[in-house]
Amino acid sequence: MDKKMKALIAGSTAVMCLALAGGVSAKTIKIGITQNNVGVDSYQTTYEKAFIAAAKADPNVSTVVLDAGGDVARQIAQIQDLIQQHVDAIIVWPTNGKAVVPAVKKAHDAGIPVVITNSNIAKQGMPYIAAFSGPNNIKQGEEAADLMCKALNGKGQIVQISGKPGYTTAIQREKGFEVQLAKKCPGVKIMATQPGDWNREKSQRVMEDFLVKYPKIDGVYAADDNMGVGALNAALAAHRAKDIKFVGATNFAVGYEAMAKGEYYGSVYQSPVEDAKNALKTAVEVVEGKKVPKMNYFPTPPIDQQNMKNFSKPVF
Amino acid sequence: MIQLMIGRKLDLSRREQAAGSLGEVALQVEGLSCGDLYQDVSFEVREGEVLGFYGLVGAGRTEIAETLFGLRRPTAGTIRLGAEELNHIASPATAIAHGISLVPESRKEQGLVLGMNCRDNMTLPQVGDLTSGPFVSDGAEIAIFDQYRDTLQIKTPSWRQAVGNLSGGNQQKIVIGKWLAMRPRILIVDEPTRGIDVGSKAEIHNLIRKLAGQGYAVIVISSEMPEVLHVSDRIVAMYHGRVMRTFTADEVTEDSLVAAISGIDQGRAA
Amino acid sequence: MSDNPLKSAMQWLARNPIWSFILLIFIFFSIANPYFFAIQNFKNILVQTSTIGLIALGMTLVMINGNIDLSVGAVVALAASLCVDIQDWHIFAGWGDWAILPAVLAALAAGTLLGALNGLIVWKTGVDSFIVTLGAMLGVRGLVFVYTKEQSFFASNFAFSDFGSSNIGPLPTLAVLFILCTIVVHFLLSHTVHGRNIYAVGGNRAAAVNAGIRVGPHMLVNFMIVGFFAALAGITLSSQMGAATPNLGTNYELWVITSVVLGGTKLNGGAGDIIGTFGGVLAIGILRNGMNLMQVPAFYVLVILGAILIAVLFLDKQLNRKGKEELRL
Amino acid sequence: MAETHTTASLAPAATERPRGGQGENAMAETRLKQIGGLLARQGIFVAFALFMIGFAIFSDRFLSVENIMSVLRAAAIIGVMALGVTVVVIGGNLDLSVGSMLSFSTVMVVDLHDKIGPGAAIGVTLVATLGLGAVNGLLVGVAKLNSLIVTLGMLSAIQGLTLIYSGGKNVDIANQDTTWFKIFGRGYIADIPTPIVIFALAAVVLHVVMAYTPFGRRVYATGGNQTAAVFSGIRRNRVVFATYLISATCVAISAIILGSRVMGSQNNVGQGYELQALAAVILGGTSLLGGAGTIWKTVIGVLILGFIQNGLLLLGFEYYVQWLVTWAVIILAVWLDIAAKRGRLWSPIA
Repeated sequence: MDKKMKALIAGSTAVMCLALAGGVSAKTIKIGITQNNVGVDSYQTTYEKAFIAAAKADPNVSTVVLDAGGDVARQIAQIQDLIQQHVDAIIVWPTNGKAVVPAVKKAHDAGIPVVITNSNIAKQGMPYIAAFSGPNNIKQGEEAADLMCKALNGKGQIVQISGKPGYTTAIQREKGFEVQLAKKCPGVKIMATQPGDWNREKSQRVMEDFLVKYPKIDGVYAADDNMGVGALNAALAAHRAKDIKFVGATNFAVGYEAMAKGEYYGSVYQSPVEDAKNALKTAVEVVEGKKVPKMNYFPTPPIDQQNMKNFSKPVF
Repeated sequence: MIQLMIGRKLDLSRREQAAGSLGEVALQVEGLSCGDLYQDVSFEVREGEVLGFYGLVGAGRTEIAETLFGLRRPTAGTIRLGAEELNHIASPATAIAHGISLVPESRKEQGLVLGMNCRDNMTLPQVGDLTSGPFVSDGAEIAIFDQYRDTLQIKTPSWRQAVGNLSGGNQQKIVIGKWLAMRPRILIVDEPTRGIDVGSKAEIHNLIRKLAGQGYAVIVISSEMPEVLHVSDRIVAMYHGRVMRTFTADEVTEDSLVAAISGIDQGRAA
Repeated sequence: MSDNPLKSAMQWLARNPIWSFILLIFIFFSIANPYFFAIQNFKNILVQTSTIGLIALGMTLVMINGNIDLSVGAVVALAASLCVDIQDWHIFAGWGDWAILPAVLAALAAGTLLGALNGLIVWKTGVDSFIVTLGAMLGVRGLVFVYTKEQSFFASNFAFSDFGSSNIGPLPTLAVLFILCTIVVHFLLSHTVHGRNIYAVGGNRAAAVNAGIRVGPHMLVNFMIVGFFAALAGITLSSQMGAATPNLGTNYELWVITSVVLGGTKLNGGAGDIIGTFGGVLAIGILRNGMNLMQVPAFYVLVILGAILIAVLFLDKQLNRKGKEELRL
Repeated sequence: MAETHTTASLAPAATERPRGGQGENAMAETRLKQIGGLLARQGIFVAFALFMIGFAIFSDRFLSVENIMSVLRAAAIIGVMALGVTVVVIGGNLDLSVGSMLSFSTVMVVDLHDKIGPGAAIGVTLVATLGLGAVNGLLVGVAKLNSLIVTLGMLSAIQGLTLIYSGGKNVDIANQDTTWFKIFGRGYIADIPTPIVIFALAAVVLHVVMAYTPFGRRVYATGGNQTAAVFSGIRRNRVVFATYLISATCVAISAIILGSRVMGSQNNVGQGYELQALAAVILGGTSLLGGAGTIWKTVIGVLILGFIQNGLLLLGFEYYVQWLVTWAVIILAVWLDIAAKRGRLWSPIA
């Protein structure tokens, strides 16, 4: 029975069993999570699986796993539904850092602690959350800027392919990258920025247009490796990949492989498993009344062709 | 009084010439029923004969035509086509295969694709046969169009004209041409002259007689008494989904016809 | 004798499959999930459906007219952004909570104007509303990004988001607003000349012209109404969140149209009513809420929603069949 | 001669619209009619030519062979889809499920590539996609449900199916350089990128099918007047069913190009493509009411959308300006088209 259930997608059904079991023993901690958009990319899916696995490993924890499908309004509805169920803590992966603030406040007012995961809530919401757990997206942008600067020896002209317009992660990485590059590496100029919508094919198309427009491109910064590899594909097809340094973020398996082949310069390593475990641990500690730091960043080190041996290949 | 209403005398003289030249029974319907629409309808049509269906709107005439054309499934009865006996006709395609053609009641809604040109409308039912290899043969199509344009004297600047731009009479002729081109054994025309000018009306009446003369079995459904009296050899009078009486040309009078279709002489129907 | 009311109730349900469907899922979720059957949850459902619901009210009018508006999702985002941004403008700094007023008015005006623009183009050019608003769907979203420069806005005045979560008596304010608007639009559609004309224009445009209805301006008004309601939905949504994001309302047009059609409005126009639309909105709201509470995995939710949409359409078709002797087209 | 009989049969539904206001401005109207007569046939070409000239003036790289090839290659994916959608729309229906169907097929072909080999992967994907098309076809053609809602429901359901199939993960092809699968998206046939060749081939085949075969005629008749088509002995069910199979086949071909071009896929890769494809179809002058339209004009519609995006990017505009421009272009192009057909600029609606 259990095996068959596992075979079912994402093991979410198993979690339902756990949730039911949770109802029986009163001592377990019930944690609700509303994710941003599972299935939009592998990172979020792997995160979800890791989260469920981590929760299952802890007999004292039961979970309610929800997905907002990228829709702010639906996420707010889900937070309301979780308050309705009187969970012990709510973990929110904000679809938008500002828009969820009032809903988080509502949970806070209802006495339910909120842990924000992966991408942070706006500063107006900080008083209402118990903790944040996740990567530092601005810092990641900065790390990528440093990588780019190193790759080009401080001089050159690059293009940027950003994430989906309007989403926090996209905005923060872009900002971190641009500010740091201007500050630390004035010799490297960003000629143009276009969104790649976290979509490899879109990014490939944008890069093809860039390749036509600019006879000389020294580097490409893509807000994740999925888009970075799309840009690499375009450059390979145009036989210009050798002259261009590719820097991405959130190291994907394809990015890791391209790095191993020497086609891809570097990225920022970020493990969704770590991300998920960290979030659950933080939430449990909050419920148990332990003192936790408000900002719980997990490390996201830069990865490039030299140091990649120290990292295992991402599973997504 | 009825004569006053209609304003002219019956003209039965023409009938004698047709009599005697009738051929085989082309279609025989036995006890055909379709839910509440019509019940226990029986009649036959011979080759060379025009059978008129007369009745008020809602009497079930159009529904019978639609059943014969495979658009409705009857709940009881049989349909005999030549030697073949059927319980129902599955679809218009089957009806066409059996040599039945239907010129429908509403030419704009049921008869024509208004945005399509004259030729394409006319060849639509048989476009699958007018091919050379996998492609539609332009020549074969134009030949058919030219033939029926001349026969029916359709007035259009060119076959490329969208039928929506033609006059009502010419539109109706396209529909009739479309079904004549199928060379049917049984031609059903439902309200063939509704909403068209007097000249075209007369042309269409003559055409129907001529077709019968050529050996077609023709069923004419009409709500206009002069029309039905003028073109038919025999007339089926319907009221409320039932056949009240079948008149031959000799016995029909306007009084008896009106009585039949308004249910007055219900007693005789049984 | 005593089974007569029951019988007529059953007949009514058979004619309105959406309400039988609501009854069905209501009973199902009440039994299947311990959290579903609770007053607080019903309030949640009402608030959660109010956004789609408000737009659906306007959309019903436009669709009975035989038109459609695909740009409502983008209008929601524009209205929300305007509303949240403007109340923080410096010139209103001294207004206190009253700063919300010009913000709301500006948002409503923007929505109504965009509706008027759509309507005017449909009227004057004769281009199909599907195309006009498909273009606007993209273009208005572009306007949102031009205005917001990709930024989200946050209402620093909590009075705005407090309004979104406030109550009037026992009911949430937003639910009351939604129900009030439903009643008003229902009245407009069923008891006014304009309402009667909506059916006339949708049923047979040529006949409506002959009857002396000025079809162009008439349609324009309905586009303004749906624009107004899309903007109102944007405002209530942003007040629920106390914030606005440029991606707000993505895909809402699809869900709105779905609810309206589930409620029995014909896509070709000429038929439909507000009660039905209310049912359609409620059905989707209950489904979503119930599946959330039951933790149906997100992937399956998509399949289930799609399947139910088709199933209800199928059911409707079966129930409205005239019988075996129907014309087989 | 070749295309005359279809174009001629595509007369607008103008006959159904009330006419009025004749007499006033008679001179201006005749002149407009004369220009209109030309534009009605070539309007979309004129618009396209104007665009190309406009962009070429402002960007010297725009008309380079390199750029044109690159735009065409990228446009081929939506292009092939749009061809299939054109057939469905001419038949009087809509297909909004093509976007999520594209995601489904791409994820499947890429995922199966490493598991069962490229040939088998293509075969299985084609069958699975046709299966989805058949569901659309059964629901719309046989059960006669409204196509907008059916395909909207399918959009959602197929999206879910894709996620269930992949478990929400991205899929990738391991040996990108060695597989022959790369030919579809990255290869060249006689120096022309394969996607362009496939797009052109698909366009020619479908154009011939729609313009010269009995099947094509039946699709036009069904879309033009469904009732009259049935009354003419056309088996409407089968015709509509077949249009959805054609649409699904086109999606599968797009998916193969896309999978080969990217050598990987995400679960949402085709999101929103249905509306882009539909926009291309509409730009090509195909009426949403059905019964009118041509395949090759859809090709022009695809090219316009592709080159707008590319041209504005080359000129350095922000992405949202592209959206604003597309808004205006869609409405203006369709307006131009119908104004030319009805012989007057403004609509006769009172």
